[in-house]
Amino acid sequence: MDTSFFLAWIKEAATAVQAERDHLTQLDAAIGDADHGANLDRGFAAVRQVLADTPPQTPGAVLVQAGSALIRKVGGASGPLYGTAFRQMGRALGEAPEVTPADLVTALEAAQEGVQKLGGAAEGDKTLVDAFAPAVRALAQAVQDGANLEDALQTATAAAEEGARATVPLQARKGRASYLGPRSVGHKDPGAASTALIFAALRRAAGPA
Amino acid sequence: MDTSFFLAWIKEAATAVQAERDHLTQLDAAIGDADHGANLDRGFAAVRQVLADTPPQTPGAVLVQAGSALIRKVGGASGPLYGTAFRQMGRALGEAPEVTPADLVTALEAAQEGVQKLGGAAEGDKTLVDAFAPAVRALAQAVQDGANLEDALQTATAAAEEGARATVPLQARKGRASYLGPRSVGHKDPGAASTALIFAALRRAAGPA
Amino acid sequence: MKKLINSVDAIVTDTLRGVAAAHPSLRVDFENRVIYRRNAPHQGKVALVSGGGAGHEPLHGGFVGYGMLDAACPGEVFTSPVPDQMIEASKGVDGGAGVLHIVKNYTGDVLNFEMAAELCADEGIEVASVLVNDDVAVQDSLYTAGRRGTGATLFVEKIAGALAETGAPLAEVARLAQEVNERSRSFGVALSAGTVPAAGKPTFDLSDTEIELGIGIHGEPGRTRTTHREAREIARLAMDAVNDDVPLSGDTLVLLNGMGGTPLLELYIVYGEVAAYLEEKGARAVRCLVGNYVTSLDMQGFSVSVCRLTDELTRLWDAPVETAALRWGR
Amino acid sequence: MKKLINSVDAIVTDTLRGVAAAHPSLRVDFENRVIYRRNAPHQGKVALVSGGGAGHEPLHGGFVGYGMLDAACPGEVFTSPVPDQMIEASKGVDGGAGVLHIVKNYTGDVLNFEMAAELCADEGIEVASVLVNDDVAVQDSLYTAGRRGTGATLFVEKIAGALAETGAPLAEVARLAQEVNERSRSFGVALSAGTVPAAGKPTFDLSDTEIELGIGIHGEPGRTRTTHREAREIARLAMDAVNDDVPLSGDTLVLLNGMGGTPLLELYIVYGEVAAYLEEKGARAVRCLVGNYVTSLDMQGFSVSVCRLTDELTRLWDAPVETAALRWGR
Ligand SMILES: Nc1ncnc2c1ncn2[C@@H]1O[C@H](COP(=O)(O)OP(=O)(O)O)[C@@H](O)[C@H]1O
Ligand SMILES: Nc1ncnc2c1ncn2[C@@H]1O[C@H](COP(=O)(O)OP(=O)(O)O)[C@@H](O)[C@H]1O
Ligand SMILES: [Mg+2]
Ligand SMILES: [Mg+2]
Ligand SMILES: [Mg+2]
Ligand SMILES: [Mg+2]
Repeated sequence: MDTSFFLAWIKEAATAVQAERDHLTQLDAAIGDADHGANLDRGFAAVRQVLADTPPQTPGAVLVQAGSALIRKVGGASGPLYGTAFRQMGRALGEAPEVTPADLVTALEAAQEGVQKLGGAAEGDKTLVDAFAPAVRALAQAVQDGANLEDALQTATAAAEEGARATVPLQARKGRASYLGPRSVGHKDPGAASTALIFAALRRAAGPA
Repeated sequence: MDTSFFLAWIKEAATAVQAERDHLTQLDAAIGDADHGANLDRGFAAVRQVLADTPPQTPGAVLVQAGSALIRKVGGASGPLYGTAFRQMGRALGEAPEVTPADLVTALEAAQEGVQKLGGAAEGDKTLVDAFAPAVRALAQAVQDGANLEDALQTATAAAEEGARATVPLQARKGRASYLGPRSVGHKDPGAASTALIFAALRRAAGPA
Repeated sequence: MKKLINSVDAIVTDTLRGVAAAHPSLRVDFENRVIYRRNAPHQGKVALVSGGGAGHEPLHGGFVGYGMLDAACPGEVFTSPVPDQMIEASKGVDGGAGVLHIVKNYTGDVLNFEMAAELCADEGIEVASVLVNDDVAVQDSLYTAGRRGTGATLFVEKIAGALAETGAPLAEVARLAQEVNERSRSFGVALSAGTVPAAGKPTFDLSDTEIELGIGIHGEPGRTRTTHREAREIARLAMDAVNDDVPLSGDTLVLLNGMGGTPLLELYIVYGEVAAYLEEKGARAVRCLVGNYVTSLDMQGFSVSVCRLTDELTRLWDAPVETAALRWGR
Repeated sequence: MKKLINSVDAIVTDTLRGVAAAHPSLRVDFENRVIYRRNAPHQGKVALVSGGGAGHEPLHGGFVGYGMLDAACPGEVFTSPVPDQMIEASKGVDGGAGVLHIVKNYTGDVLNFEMAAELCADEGIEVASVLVNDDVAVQDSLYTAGRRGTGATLFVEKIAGALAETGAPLAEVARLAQEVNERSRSFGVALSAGTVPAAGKPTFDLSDTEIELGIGIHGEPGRTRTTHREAREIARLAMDAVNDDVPLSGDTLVLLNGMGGTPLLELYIVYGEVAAYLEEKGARAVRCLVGNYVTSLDMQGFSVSVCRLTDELTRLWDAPVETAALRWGR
């Protein structure tokens, strides 16, 4: 995976977030404050702008720039969290011009660790971690099992989507939804839903199914 | 007509206003400020209270007390106008213990004059004058023609009701409805409607139809 | 209808209880329904009394205090107070220099204040009255009820109140009040109707794509209905109406007033457009207020009032004021 | 959805334009989205910076000025501002005595302010932070996001702001801010949901007979839904929640806060009930504010915040303040 692969990922993610903007916002209206779609859409639009203005030369630079732009433009809880995720990934990749599937796994593990350290959420707290963690685990397993990139990313995406679905019956313990207590049960976490979108975008960046 | 006749009128009027309270308020919502029913209901309740607390001994006193209570309790445009109407009637009747139909006509003419002097409205301005004036005219004519009291009051009531209906196509030139300009057309004036109620109550005070 | 009230009949009484509890600098006469400055009357000072229906808060009770009103009489919701209240208030504030009645031009208010003024005169209280009629949405004509009094009421109360504190005589305070009114124009726009508690439902219905232009402060519909549009254009419609009546120029005082149900966020957006409009016309908003001052229950919308200032008016506007809703300089 | 806006994307920019036009005592940095006191920084004075999503006006921009904040950073509607804004604001106000960040306890606000504080430290600006978490509707637990910051934010900004004007050092200002927060509790009730412009429809639906208890200031539903009832009973529900958390006693400061869409008339009615409740418990509201201060767009409802006063807090509350939304003593 080279720089253009990661640029493609960002583009796919931005497109998906834009397309699902209202859906994400409606999810957030149910148990949050009705801005998650708008937040991420604004953020990814800024990311694309930054990447167009100062084109990065390495995969790591793509991700660090993307993460910084998210932190600078999103606000809310998801801004620092996703921003940190992308920045940690980018830092893990260093200066390397090419990324192997194993590197990707390492980078995503670093991202997950950064998110959890910053936000303090564990799996089961009904946050984006509930989609992120299983996706990273599934990817690691698939790569270790020798799956090709497309298949491995397909597996990760499926795990993210399943993880997002699985947030529905949970009671939130972190983020805004936690204020609702038991009333947060029965709704999908918007951040978990957007994480699933971002993994699906990563899958698409690897080529047609 | 003796003191008890006028007390009966007030009671009939209060009952009718209470029953039609919401209707009057809805008429006022269309071209005014949605309080005419509440205003008059509050006023007539106060009138009944005053008349019960300090029972007046003459027809004139009934009407002066009623008018004063309306002025003290209604507020809005209708308070001073109806208050003045009742007070002028009462003053016209003086100390007399008995009122003839001709006296009643004179008193109502004085009331009408008081209302028009105070409010400055002429017939056709889409106000309570549009019900009041034809009712007084009809009563005067009927009494002059020698009709009995019930019939004369029936005629007056019919004229008031017709006058109120005839406000529908008019454009208001006085009161709150005038602010609507041409948009005041097509609605019955709430004050004209309440005037018709008050004349119908007067008719009922004279005995069953 | 959902409202934070105990009962429709108790609204004014319960509001007065809250006002009394919240503002130790005020004294509330519950029986007569009058809100006084605690230490009224002030000997030798012209006293200012205003009043009007409830539902316009903070008008008028929120403007009782140093540098503004001496007493306010709230009527029932959207209903003029009654003469008894005004007489009681006038007696309670008269410090021997006479009383100015500030009356918004509505038939009910005018008639009730007229009756009160007559009875005050009978009791030896000198009363002058000023009629506020700033609303350009209403055609001004001898043959109609004339223009409504809306946002300029606040200008009149503040500026005449400041002059009264200087010890000016009644005739002069009344003249200045009149001048403020003559220099002021207003126009209002509604996005939704308010709900009069006694009526129980909104006074009129507006679809999601319509707005009412030229509304007053009693929930009455406006002169025309038009399609909803950008804040910039709505502000222009309102300012055009004002400017068409008296061309705007020079230094102005602007009240960008919320009708009760519109958040401050939106009022600031509209104010930005109003300020830009004024500049375009070569005028300037050198003083302004943005917020809910002369409201219409829970109506959504705004009104804009503009007063063309003189040096004297600016100085009196800037003079100290200490009321529940307007305070500076002390 | 009908709102007085030009476009959903321009809301914050256009609001800032209005703020800049309305308040010559403020300076607005449009690029970084920071509202400053015009004459910031003040050498030697601890500077106060706050910020949060738009939609809560007048919070925080309306509280920038003498005796309160030195700068405020508005985020998008209901979205925490970003670290860049906070860093810029902190740089712009630091007069060498350090900067206090006043942060409402929401994950987004906390994370963004944390990042900003770290980067400020890198640039040599001394930053202390106080977390406001007064909302008793939320269970306080180590395993959750903890209690929300709502109305007490105003108390913290006013009282810490007053102390900062006296030249007190950062640690002391931070400690006092913390004390104000600890002494304060809030509870909110909604009669209707607000409409987030980007969502285009109300965040939740309430029937004509229901209310939400324990709402925050971001349009989120509350902890429970119950039937609508008299203002007296609703006020009791809210005050019971506060009193159950920390029994009320002694002198208190009360904020009876409108959520944006509720008229002042109703807020005064509720305040009357709150004052009566306090008296019943042997406590007293010796200072209060009634009005829209910490809002949630056009939500209908109120929140009540109570701070148990000390002599020091009362004195600092009474100290002069001169901001767009809160002003006395000058
Ligand atoms: N402490 C946390 N750790 C991980 N994710 C979190 C945390 N708090 C919130 N989130 C995620 O952020 C999402 C909400 O993001 P967004 O709506 O953009 O921000 P905000 O809640 O500030 O409005 C939630 O759905 C959740 O997935
Ligand atoms: N100048 C006037 N002369 C006669 N009647 C008037 C005048 N102005 C208003 N009215 C009457 O008063 C009625 C409204 O009364 P009401 O609703 O109680 O008072 P308000 O208009 O102050 O709310 C109108 O329908 C009209 O009939
Ligand atoms: Mg959100
Ligand atoms: Mg009416
Ligand atoms: Mg009325
Ligand atoms: Mg948010």
